[in-house]
Amino acid sequence: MPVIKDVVCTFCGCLCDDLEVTVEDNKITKVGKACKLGRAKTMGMFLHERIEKPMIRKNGKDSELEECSYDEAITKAAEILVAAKRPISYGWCSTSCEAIEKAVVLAEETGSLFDSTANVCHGPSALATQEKGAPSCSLGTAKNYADLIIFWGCNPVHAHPRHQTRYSTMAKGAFTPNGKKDKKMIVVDPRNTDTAKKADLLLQLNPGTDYVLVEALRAIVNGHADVLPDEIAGIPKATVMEAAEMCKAAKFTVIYFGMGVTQTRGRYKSGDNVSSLVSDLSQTNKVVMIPMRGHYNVTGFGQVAAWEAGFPMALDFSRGVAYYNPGETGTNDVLMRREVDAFITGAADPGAHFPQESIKYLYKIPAIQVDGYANPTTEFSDVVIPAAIAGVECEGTAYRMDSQPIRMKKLIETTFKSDEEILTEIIAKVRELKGEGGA
Amino acid sequence: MQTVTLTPKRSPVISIEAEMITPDVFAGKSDAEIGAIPAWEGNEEITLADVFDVAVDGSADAAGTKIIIDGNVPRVKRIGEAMTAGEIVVKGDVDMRCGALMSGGSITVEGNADSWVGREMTGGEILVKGNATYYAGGGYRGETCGMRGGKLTIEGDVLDYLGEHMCGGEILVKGNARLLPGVLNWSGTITIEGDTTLPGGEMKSGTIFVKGKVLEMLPSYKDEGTEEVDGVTYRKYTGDLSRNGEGVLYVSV
Amino acid sequence: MIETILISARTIDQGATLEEKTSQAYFDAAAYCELNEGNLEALGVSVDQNVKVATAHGVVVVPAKIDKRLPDDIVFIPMGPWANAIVDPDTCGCGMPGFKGVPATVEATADPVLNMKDLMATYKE
Amino acid sequence: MAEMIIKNGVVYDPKNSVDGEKNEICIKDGKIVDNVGAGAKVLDAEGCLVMPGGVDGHTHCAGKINTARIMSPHDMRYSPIPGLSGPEPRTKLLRPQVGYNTPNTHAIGYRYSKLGYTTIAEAAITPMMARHMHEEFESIPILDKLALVLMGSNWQVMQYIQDGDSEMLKSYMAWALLASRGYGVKIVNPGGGSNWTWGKNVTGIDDKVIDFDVTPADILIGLAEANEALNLPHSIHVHCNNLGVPGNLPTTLDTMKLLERVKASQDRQVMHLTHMQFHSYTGTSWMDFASGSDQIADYINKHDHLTFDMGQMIFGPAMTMTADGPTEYRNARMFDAKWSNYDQELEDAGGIVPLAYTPQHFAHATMWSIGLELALLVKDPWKVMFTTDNPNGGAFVNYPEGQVLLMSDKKRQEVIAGFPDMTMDRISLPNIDRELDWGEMTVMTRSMPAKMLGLEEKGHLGAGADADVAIYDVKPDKVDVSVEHEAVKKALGFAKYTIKGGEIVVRDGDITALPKGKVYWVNAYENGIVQTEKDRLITDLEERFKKYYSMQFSNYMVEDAYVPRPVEVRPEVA
Repeated sequence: MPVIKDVVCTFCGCLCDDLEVTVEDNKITKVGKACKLGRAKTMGMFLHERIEKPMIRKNGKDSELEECSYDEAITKAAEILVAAKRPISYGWCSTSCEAIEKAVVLAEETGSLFDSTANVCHGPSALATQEKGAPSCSLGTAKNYADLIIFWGCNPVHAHPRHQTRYSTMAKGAFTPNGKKDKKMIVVDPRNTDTAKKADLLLQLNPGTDYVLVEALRAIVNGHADVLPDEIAGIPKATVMEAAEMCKAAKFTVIYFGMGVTQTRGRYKSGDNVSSLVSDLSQTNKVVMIPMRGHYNVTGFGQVAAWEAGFPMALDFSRGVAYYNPGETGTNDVLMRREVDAFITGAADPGAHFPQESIKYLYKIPAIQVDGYANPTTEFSDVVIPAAIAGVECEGTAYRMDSQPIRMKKLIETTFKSDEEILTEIIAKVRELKGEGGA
Repeated sequence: MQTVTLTPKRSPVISIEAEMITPDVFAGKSDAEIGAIPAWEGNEEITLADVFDVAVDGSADAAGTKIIIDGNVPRVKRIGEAMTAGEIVVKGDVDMRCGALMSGGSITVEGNADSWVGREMTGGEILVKGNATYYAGGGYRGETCGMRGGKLTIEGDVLDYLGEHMCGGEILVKGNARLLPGVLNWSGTITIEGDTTLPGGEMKSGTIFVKGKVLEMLPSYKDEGTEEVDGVTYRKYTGDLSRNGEGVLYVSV
Repeated sequence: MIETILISARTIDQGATLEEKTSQAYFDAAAYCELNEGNLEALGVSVDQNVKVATAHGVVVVPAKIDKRLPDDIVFIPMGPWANAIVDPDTCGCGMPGFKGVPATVEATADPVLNMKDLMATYKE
Repeated sequence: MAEMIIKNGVVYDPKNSVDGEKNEICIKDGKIVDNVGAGAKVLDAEGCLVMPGGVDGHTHCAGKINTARIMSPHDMRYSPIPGLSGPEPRTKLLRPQVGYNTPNTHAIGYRYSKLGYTTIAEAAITPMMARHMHEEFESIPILDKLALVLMGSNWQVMQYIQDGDSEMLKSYMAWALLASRGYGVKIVNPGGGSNWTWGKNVTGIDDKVIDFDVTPADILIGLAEANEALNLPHSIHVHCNNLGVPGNLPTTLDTMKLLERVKASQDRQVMHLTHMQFHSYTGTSWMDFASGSDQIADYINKHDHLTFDMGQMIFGPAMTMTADGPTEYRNARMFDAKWSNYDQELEDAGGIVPLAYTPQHFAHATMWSIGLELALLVKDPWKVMFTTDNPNGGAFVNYPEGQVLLMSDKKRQEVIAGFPDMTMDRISLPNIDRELDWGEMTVMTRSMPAKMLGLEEKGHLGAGADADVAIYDVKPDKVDVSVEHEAVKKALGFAKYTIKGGEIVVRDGDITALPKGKVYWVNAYENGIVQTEKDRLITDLEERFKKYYSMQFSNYMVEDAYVPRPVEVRPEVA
């Protein structure tokens, strides 16, 4: 039976690259070594329905989607984008960097806003990087060196199931040959999560008080424990002191942080302050931080957009060159203000992951979806273009949560066009409509 | 003296970017010339005449030029950007980045201002009679310093990150300031007459007065007892000790 | 009725059904809320009975489940359309809506839980 | 492809002993040839300065710079040099451009081309991150590129040196160049990167590395000897220990002396020392620190086994990015600046910190002087490469500024006049009146870097060379650069013509065409290593990947898809 080894899993930012995939008769019948998420992603496509054909709503949002040809759908998409004064292109995170490069070109040529799913996950981490930098390391370094792992506002048992065995608490590394026995673990979360169950210390803070807790930790590290009150962020001072002592005792600490840091009160200011905590602690021992990225290639979007156009997300090409200011140019910013007039999304599902107010507006403007599967976004989309699944049906590059690029494999043949091909065709059609041929 | 009156002709949904609305640009220009000044509506280049009726009275240099926006412009961004002199009066609301990078002159907003009013201003005065939202007197992404000089007054309330990265100048908020005013500031003075939450996060130096209540206090400030300033008794705190800061936070007792 | 704080976040079942959001499996994985036993008792609600979770931004009806380890007065809903019906859409000047830490009330209800398509249809204005 | 002939230009081609002569240059099929037919397109250079296309042998242009971009949205709006910096909207031909120290990839390609540069060398990439660098290479238009691969804190390298296994060392080096599609061997703060993963550093070439029984000196000698044994076109490329530390002069001299014992396999240096400015400090602290350029220059004038580049400082905002992790952390703490760090498993470290240099600060003024002193005190221009260590000492768009500083004592004195008094007893620049001529400038910016890197088709205009030509609106026989430095600076910033591979890519300072460049890489593995040694290496690597790496061995090597226009260089097997 043909087994493809070292397959790259395209679910989360762990980008595990050791999967063993059995392909029989152009069907994936077994996925070895994957977690529940990776298995569902890699072979799930044979268990549930694809968007089989391109579709268009011909008479507004109340009309049904009707099947059409790729050409028709792509032409319609191009027409919508060219006609718009303030179009926005969103998503492009569960796809290849090669597709993202095309999405940048399309956004430039249509004078669009251009944003990634970081808008609803780690966008604030990029803002924190802009404030304080990103003191980080590769996941292999973390595996080999780290004797203290802190999960701050993240829950890898649910969101990154193989993280602990491959890279963090349970992984055996060069200087942690006994795995878990050589490592301590702290969890910071208002919930006593499944990840927290095995922690040496749980800092169960009040929701929205991450910033306050970081302030206290920094005050301790910088010699001002005396000013701290008896309770900080709902946690006894003694417990916070204990956490600080664990950090000072460790030779190499990694702080993995998630949406518990980015989506709560203060948004990026907490992650930004964690970054300073990392710097403060590094005066005596090594400390780094790594964002637990969700979409497997949301990191890649940030990389591609930064090298192509200067900014990692929330770009506004309306004046021919990117302007950047999350809060002003982020997808939910402009949807909340109801100031865009066309929407294209691919390899993401804003319908499921945006707040109600944004979706209400998406029901009012022309919307284009490029995706493999029907989902809530399909409900308001006027043009639906089915795409091949990157990393399964087509190859390309993806960036792991530690910014390590890996080449995804093509496992099976498909008749669906890839995101890259679809975007290339939309670009060609846009040029034709604008009378900008060539190139 | 030159007075330029811009009367809004329509209520755009897509924000107009009109960074050319400054006394510096308008000085000495006729109504036709001002009407022909470019602005942007999304990805479309338009002119000010597409949005405003323009009436010019007199002719003068920037310092002698007064611009009156006679109406509500909640979707016109960047009014008064980088202005060095003269006066702007807006008889209604303004959109984001009003008065950003201004170094002189004055802006009065009779309604509300959206985020980033007075972003990175270095001089001049801005008065907002209504409310402002986020990052009033704040900085730009990645930049170390926000506001460096001048005075920003907001008679109503503001939301989060007032005076973020402030390196100089003066901010007065007569209402409440929501979360983290003065976060990461280096210098300058912020006065909040109403209530606020977590003031002075990571303040390196600079001064914050809170005349209302601090609804939630950072743990990393040192209580220095009471002190009277200009006839008002405050509890004085120094910090932010999370970063060995030497700022002063006065909270009315 | 109890007053709580809403937190939404990923769960493994919600993640495993991400590519099949029209399915019953996804509905089962994303359309529910969790409270601790004490909170649920206080509401007089038993497991799988429907509750109405309301915030300043919306109302959603979901069945209740127990997470014994949840602290008092936190209601958890997996990330997805049901949670997002009531999260705080304000991006706070930095792009990110409030998916966590939103004040919410929870009360028992006889109202039905909307499936994905019906829930989405409520957004047509 | 059409033929072209450049007529009436004043040509500088030092490699071929052409020093300001009105020679014709013939181009056919992207190469310089001896003759072309009568139908060749004529380019009238009417008395203008004609040089080979510029070669930047040490720049940070792909890979790590992207983290710097993400850190620096504010840099994207900086525009101190109109036309070569800041935001510029897309045109029908060009993609949008942003940035100054950290411009987007397209801007890098356009702006180097406007400067008349046609080849750039990314100075520091780990093998594991090379895939990323190649993606950015592919996105940088016009220019030819190559990459130097970090090996100075690599576990395999240190293990094989510790084991005294020179065959494994050679095999690994050749394999690592293959795996990363890299061109040469870079050593940054040898051993220090490994120690930095524990938050520590080394203090000189004889310290022990924490986890291996080797010293920086062992690493330098081991890699240099293996480099020569593999007959690689470039020598080792070394960033010494103690960068930027007052009193680092002895470390730099120790490193230079150490390499005297290594014999070059070909007609070039055995070591290139990079950004020497940052390594030439006397004193014991910032208070008593001063220029050590005279001692460095004296040594280099008396020895022929090494070359160096300046690492010239440019005043204004800069972005430091280096594999020297501990240096960046030190900078960040010293200036309370933002700090990015990256420890790359088994391979090296690195950091990124924004800084700003000002002529009002004596330390910066002194550093600025040292770079120029080094270039002016070393007599043989073939030992000196012009760089700013872009963007560590300053953005590459300031090259014309740096170049006219070398050509105009008057301009130097003007700048020095603004320095604080505290600077004056620390520098020797005020007493150096040498002004480089066009021939010497051509050497330092073209011919020397090409020779230093072993790029035979670059840096000259003889038959067989790539038809990469820069033509500037400067009349060498009429202009007095010393006096007219501002006009010359402007001309050097906006080439009249830049010709890349026989195609006009810049005309009157504007981009006119966007060919895609080549990527040079060295394959010393396939023919250079015998099968039994290959087998021995692969067995060991497989074990190391299982134990220590976070990526599968089979997914590690850069795939052909990332290098669509490769130039594979195969060294002759000794």
